[in-house]
Amino acid sequence: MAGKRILYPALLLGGFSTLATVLLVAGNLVTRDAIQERQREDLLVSLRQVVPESHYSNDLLADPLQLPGPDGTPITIYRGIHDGQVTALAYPISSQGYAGEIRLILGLDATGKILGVRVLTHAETPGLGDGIEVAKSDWILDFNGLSLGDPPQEKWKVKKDGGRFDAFSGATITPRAVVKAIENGLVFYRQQKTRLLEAPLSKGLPVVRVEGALHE
Amino acid sequence: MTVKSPRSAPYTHARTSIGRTMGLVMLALLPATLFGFYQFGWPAVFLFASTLLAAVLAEALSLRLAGKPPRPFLLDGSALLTGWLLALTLPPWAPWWIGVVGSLLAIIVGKQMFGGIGQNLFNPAMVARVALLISSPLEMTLFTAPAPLFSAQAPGLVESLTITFGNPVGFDAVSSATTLGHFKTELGRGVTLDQAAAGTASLWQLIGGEAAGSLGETSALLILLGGLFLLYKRIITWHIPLAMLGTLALLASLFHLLDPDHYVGPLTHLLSGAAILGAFFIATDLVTSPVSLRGQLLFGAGCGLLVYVTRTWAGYPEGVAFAVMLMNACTPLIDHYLKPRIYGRDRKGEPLSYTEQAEKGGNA
Amino acid sequence: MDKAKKFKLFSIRGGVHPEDRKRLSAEQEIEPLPMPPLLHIPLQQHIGAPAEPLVRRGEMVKKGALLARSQGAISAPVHAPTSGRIMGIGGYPAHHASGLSVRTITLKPDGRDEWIDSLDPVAEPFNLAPEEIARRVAEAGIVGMGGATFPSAVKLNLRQRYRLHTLVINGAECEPYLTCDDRLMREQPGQVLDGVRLMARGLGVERVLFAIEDNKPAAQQVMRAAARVYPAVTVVGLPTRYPMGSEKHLVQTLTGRETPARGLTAELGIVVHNVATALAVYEALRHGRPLISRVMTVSGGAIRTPRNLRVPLGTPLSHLIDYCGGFTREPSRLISGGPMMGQPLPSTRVPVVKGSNGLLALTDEEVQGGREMPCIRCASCVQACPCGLVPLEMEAHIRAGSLDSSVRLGLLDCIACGSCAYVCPSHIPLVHCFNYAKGELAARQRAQHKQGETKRLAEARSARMEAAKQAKRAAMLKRKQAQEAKKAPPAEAAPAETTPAENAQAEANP
Amino acid sequence: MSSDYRRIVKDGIWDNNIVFAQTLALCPLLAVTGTASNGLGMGLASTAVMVASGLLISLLRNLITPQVRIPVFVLIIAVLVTLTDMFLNAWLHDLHKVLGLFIPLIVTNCAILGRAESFASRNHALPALLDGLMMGLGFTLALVILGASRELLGSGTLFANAALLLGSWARFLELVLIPDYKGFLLIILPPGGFIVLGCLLAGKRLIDRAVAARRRRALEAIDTPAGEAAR
Amino acid sequence: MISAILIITAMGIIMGGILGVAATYLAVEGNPLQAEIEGLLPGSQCGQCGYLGCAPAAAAIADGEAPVTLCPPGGKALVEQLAEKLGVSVDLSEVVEQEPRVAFVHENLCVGCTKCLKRCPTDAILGGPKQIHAVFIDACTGCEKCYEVCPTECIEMRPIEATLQTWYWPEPARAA
Amino acid sequence: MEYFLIILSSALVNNVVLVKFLGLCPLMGVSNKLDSALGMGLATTFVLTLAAFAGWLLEHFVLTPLDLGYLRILTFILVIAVVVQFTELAIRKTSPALYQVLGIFLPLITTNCAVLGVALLNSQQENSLLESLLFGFGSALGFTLVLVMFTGLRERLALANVPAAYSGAPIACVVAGLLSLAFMGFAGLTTI
Ligand SMILES: Cc1cc2nc3c(=O)[nH]c(=O)nc-3n(C[C@H](O)[C@H](O)[C@H](O)COP(=O)(O)O)c2cc1C
Ligand SMILES: Cc1cc2nc3c(=O)[nH]c(=O)nc-3n(C[C@H](O)[C@H](O)[C@H](O)COP(=O)(O)O)c2cc1C
Ligand SMILES: Cc1cc2nc3c(=O)[nH]c(=O)nc-3n(C[C@H](O)[C@H](O)[C@H](O)COP(=O)(O)O)c2cc1C
Ligand SMILES: Cc1cc2nc3c(=O)[nH]c(=O)nc-3n(C[C@H](O)[C@H](O)[C@H](O)CO)c2cc1C
Ligand code: SF4
Ligand code: SF4
Ligand code: SF4
Ligand code: SF4
Ligand code: FES
Repeated sequence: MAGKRILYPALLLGGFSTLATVLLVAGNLVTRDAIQERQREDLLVSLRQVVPESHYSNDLLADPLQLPGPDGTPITIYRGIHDGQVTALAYPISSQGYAGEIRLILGLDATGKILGVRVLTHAETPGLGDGIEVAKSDWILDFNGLSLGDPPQEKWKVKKDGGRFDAFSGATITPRAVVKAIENGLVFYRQQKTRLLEAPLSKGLPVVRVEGALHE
Repeated sequence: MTVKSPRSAPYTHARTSIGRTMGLVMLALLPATLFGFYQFGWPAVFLFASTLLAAVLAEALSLRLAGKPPRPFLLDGSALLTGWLLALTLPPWAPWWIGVVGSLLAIIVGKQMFGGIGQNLFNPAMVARVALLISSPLEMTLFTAPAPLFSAQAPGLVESLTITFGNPVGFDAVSSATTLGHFKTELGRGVTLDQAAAGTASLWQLIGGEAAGSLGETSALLILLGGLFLLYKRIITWHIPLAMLGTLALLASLFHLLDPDHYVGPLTHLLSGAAILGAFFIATDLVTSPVSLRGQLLFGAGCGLLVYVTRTWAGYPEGVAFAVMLMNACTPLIDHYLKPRIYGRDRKGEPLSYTEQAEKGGNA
Repeated sequence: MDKAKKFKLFSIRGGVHPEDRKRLSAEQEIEPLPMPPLLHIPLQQHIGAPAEPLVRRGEMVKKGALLARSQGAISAPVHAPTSGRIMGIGGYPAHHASGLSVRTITLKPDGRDEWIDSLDPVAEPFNLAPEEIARRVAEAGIVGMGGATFPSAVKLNLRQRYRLHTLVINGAECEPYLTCDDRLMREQPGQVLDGVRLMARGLGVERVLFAIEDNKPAAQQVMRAAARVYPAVTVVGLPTRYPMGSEKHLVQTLTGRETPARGLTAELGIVVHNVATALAVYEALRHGRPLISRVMTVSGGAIRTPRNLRVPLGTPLSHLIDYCGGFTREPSRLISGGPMMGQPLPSTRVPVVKGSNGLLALTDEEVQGGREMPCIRCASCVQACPCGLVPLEMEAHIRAGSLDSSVRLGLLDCIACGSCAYVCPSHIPLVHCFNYAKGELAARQRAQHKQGETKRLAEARSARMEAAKQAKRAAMLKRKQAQEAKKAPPAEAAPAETTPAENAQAEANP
Repeated sequence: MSSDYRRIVKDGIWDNNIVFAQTLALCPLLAVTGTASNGLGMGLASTAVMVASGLLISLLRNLITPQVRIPVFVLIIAVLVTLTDMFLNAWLHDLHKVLGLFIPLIVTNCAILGRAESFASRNHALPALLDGLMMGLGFTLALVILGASRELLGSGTLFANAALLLGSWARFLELVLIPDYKGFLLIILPPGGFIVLGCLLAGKRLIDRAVAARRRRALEAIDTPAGEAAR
Repeated sequence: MISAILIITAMGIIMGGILGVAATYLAVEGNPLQAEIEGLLPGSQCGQCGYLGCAPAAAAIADGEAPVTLCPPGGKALVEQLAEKLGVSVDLSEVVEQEPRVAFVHENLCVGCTKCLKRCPTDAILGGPKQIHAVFIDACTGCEKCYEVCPTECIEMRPIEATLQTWYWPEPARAA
Repeated sequence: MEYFLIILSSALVNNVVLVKFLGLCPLMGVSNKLDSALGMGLATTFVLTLAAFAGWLLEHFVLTPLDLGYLRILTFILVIAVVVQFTELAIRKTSPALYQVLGIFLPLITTNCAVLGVALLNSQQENSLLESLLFGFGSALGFTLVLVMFTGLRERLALANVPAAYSGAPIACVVAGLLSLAFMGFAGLTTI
């Protein structure tokens, strides 16, 4: 009697688990490739914002490079190639803003000049610190065309700290953080220049495991 | 002569009323407020007036909606006082709508949604202040250095009208961080205290009210005098102010001694920001603080602790409003667990028993 | 060397300082009130069971004659305040806020004011045994004159259950306006002291503390002078603070010890009696006179000439008012007792009773009424409460209807002193609320008791019905069996099936 | 029978609304209602899951023993939600980008399990399906109203980004009602969500009361003879 | 793939088994609450709640089917106790308490039919055939059963009159 | 220190209820009496911590090794449901009074989003075992804290004279809003 009272629920739950798993496994099989393809597209969209298509002719995702980043953790670098030469670079950078980490993606040309910067995620105060989004203001576009020598490194600061960049009124911390992040990104370029610009030897597999949140 | 619906004793009464209580608090605030007007000029007066007017109108409107008699409730002065305290915590040159929106929030969301005077769980003025800080951080963190009335740098009447009611131009030029705000941003950059202190007001300036800040932050001295007046008049008891300022000073001293480079000293903590105003006028709000004296000590200590924590480690330069609201939320718990001991009973509520403890004390 | 200077006092929590307004009547000597044309003597002037009348309509009685005897352990007899004819025994408005009527003997004075012959004065009362003192106090109809009207003899007999060591005489008179105890002490210190010592003897205690508030320096001085020759009696000056006169707080002030909740001061070995009670004991023992009159303060802003009067019990209040020159204006409140704990009176027709120590006619300014506003949680009431209660919370729970939680908050420990309501800036009738709740709880308890009784009755009845039904069924079964025994085929299931239906029938139509 | 269905409809949408009457499903409600569009998307996705789960559970109800009832129910719901997530991600990717973060939240929407327990497991398939649909629509209604209120008060727009969610045809929905409005951040942030929800709950109560009062008056008007009413 | 299916099936079986065991060995029989609630109810079996007596009423309350406000004779005091026991909150100020009433027999109308006497659940009516009946107030619960059956309508339900002992201060009005 | 920060952050700064919007229904439903609030808090703490633990086990021994991320929700919720049901049975057996008070909310702990939410966040943040446990425990602590505070506030509201339209759930929502406003003061507490 007791045995049946225990066995039945066990088998029932077991049966349903099987069924559920089978369904999900099947669903996964059906959708897996489509989902990977979508994620690739997403990544490409954000990369194209910081490296204009005119700068390369390859598949940006085709040949990523993994290097220890400015803070030691490995970062993935996507490279644009034209005529066998590395012509463009894009990699994520980050720093601590007013209310948490601000993550950006930085695009450079082979000489280290900024092609574009975009914010990927941030938690800054809406209406105060969110001017760093292109959707809210053009502030972030001012970095286009600059590099570590232009302006000189000691000028890579907000005006309040004696640098050359504007801040939003009442919110200095956010721009300060962004400037810092970009400066670090440029320093990283200077340090790793040779390795970054080494032409790829072989075509690797596309890296698709990127955070869904890469896209705003 | 017959008694229709008998009402039991007492048939005499102390000369107290809500109106008198609120009136005395306003009286206590008056010197500091007037001095603030002098320091910050016409814009401060305009902002103050709009805030109070909006508070009273909001109260009248809510009373009407609730179907309550407006006269006794308007005359009790609590709406006026709420508006007043709110105005004292705003940047003096803030635009008029800050005061008006604040008053609406305070009176409608902070007070009347709960059923009006005495029913609210959170300090209405602080509800408004925090809500404003979060919604309009820009306006709420732009402070100006004092520009005493009739002095050269003071704005004229017309200019003042634009500051409060219009679209001020070139306003940023005069903006100046509060002492706490300055320390917060500078320490946040990794600057040591010594270097950061260079740009701030001296302690004497803080006492005398020559630093940037809201009306209620300047002139620690006058606020303190007002607070002592309230103590003297027995509107408040010493428990909350002392516990709050004591805890704040204690923590500040401790950390300052441990690491003088990164932790601001106790005197700066006490004299800057809304510490004194908060301790005497805001944390002591009767409605939202505990009723037992032990409860008030705990409440005050909690406020002090939270003020210190917020100021020192959290994102905001000033923490009085948050601290008060958080402790307001704990007030029912404090009231529930910390009751006075009932006569003839022990703390657990059991009747006292003299069987074991023989003839202790007394003239027996 | 003043004894009082050395006496160490202890502080109590809470309390208030109401304006005492005793100057209105403090310098008025006690005057005897002329006999009114009719006296209405209620049979219940004390806590406990009402007295049982012994006289009939038309009967002539003499002053001091027993009109009604006490019934049960906690009760008190009633005596004739003067000689005259019994006009009737019936309902008459009580000296009570409700305005309900109470059984009352109406006596028409004959003007001769003749004492009964059987007065039994004791020449040497200090030789009486304590039991005898208590018996005589009981026979004299003496009840606590401090307001509680608890039969004094019962308190004198506490010695049988507790180890008593101190008698405290309550001369605090902390209520505003009232000056009758003050005048008694100043005018009859010898008699009062004699009564006090008799009570001490009755209680078998070795020490007497005679406590008088500091706002009555004359009384303190007079009593000290009188007590100097008795080492056992110490006159103690009390700080002036309401409710210093509450016996538990008085005892705490004097000894530093709190009376256990819901307990008696006797548990600390102390019994408290009022000054006027002492005087009544003196009268009863030295002169054999029962309690038939008392001293009252008639005062208040609406009384033309406030006075202290010795009033025969049963005198209609209107008579007192007329004697004091009537009202200067329509009073806003007419009160029996002090303004802090007194009762509102339904009319001036009601009679003076043993517990009346004051009649106040107050004006609007004195009452200081105000519009009731919501509680602002100012905690004034918490700080004022001498019992460590949180009046605002008890009030809120009562208004929300949860009386049980107000009891958990200490409602039953409230002594109804009125300090909380006195200080409340929102003019909330806190004490009224507590009184209502206490009454409602008592009513619920009565209902619960009744419910228990009726539940028992209902169970007994259903048991009876069940038994009857069983009997009937058994009888029916027997009959059926008898029938079936006659018939041949027995059907087992049939009777079992029919019974429920029959039961239902029996239920519906027993 | 049809009156039963009418009851189900009325209960789901208004009388026993998941949010306004039962105060359930508050987490997804508050989390996604920064804008009306988000609310709409979440509401539709939840409705789909509610309908499917109601139907399935009602069909399987006789199989399931009480001991494992809840685990089986959540299993079913989890499968439905995960499948929805996968399919949206693969084939309606733009929609998924907007709703993606919220979809796992559907699993823990306690109203779904609540309905499964209290309705689907005790009723036939058709009523269960209808109940799921109506409760879902009621939830959607609540989400859209709350989202719209917060969006309007907080940023002065209505149905911003609706095109992202529904396709470009929905662009006409996107309104900027208060141009140059600086925004009232409080409303968008968590505290504002709670406060606006509180006001909406109070509003529903006022409406109900007004309706009841009108019905009462109408009944009284019928009861009183015409002549009297005129006087 | 297969491993996933196997693992999760195994998980399901094990957990289902655990629950089966738990449900078998942690089973609770009966509801102790019901007895407690029945103890609180007046026990006069009057049926004013719409149930057949106090026991079914208690069962209904324990199952959450009946509100705690169901019993009119119990009044606010009962509501408060029940709410406390069940941990629910009720607005007591909205519970209307009926004034306690007791039966009163008009002597001039009573014909001594004994109908009321037989119906009274607490034996509160005294009398016999062809005698004038009287109500023993202390035992009358005011259930109105006698009132319903009296053929001559001689029974009146009267409020209990206050005396000095039972009078108390009226309930204060709710503040504005 | 780091572990202390995890607890502080999950309990105060990123409070599950007020900031992350998880577990709101029990907050609105249970919180009438302090005793039941404490009971609910403790039950949730138990389940939440256990779920965080079970989630970590699943993540590390099943989901990651076999690359079965898409089964995460399914397995987590299954385990949670079973744990909750087991707890329910146990409470019912051991403490009928508590069972009565928690009423329908015990089974609903299953769908208390906080439980699943915390487990999911744990795997999203790739927390270690200890971190997962602390995060779960801290979140539960935050939940209990808010539940208890909120209950205290509601006990007072029950006695207050709230306008009819607002009494009950509406004013409770407003109070939750103001409480969440107050908790915003903790913002940034752990970033510096
Ligand atoms: C509610 C609030 C939100 C804030 N958000 C930000 C922000 O997102 N970014 C920022 O840089 N500063 C932010 N701040 C910080 C203050 O504005 C701070 O005073 C300012 O960053 C200091 O810079 P200033 O030198 O421009 O005054 C915020 C402050 C408050 C009170
Ligand atoms: C045996 C005995 C029992 C008493 N019981 C009570 C009692 O139950 N309630 C009461 O109020 N007073 C009772 N008293 C009287 C108290 O001693 C005291 O006089 C009375 O409480 C009035 O004091 P108060 O005016 O300070 O309230 C009792 C006295 C005695 C001797
Ligand atoms: C608040 C309060 C104040 C009291 N004030 C006095 C007082 O001033 N004088 C007094 O004799 N009794 C006062 N009593 C009554 C005493 O508690 C006590 O009943 C009385 O002194 C006992 O003496 P008796 O039995 O002789 O009346 C007061 C009681 C209370 C509760
Ligand atoms: C000593 C004292 C302090 C007060 N402080 C405040 C305050 O900080 N904020 C406020 O809105 N009202 C304050 N009030 C006014 C009043 O208590 C407030 O309007 C009520 O909270 C409204 O119910 C204060 C009143 C007193 C007597
Ligand atoms: S009446 Fe009761 S509650 Fe009020 S102060 Fe006196 S003892 Fe305290
Ligand atoms: S004194 Fe009055 S207003 Fe003050 S807390 Fe007490 S009841 Fe409330
Ligand atoms: S109404 Fe009350 S007393 Fe009467 S049967 Fe029902 S539960 Fe029992
Ligand atoms: S109302 Fe009638 S039947 Fe009911 S208890 Fe009273 S006398 Fe008996
Ligand atoms: S939806 Fe989160 S607990 Fe109900």
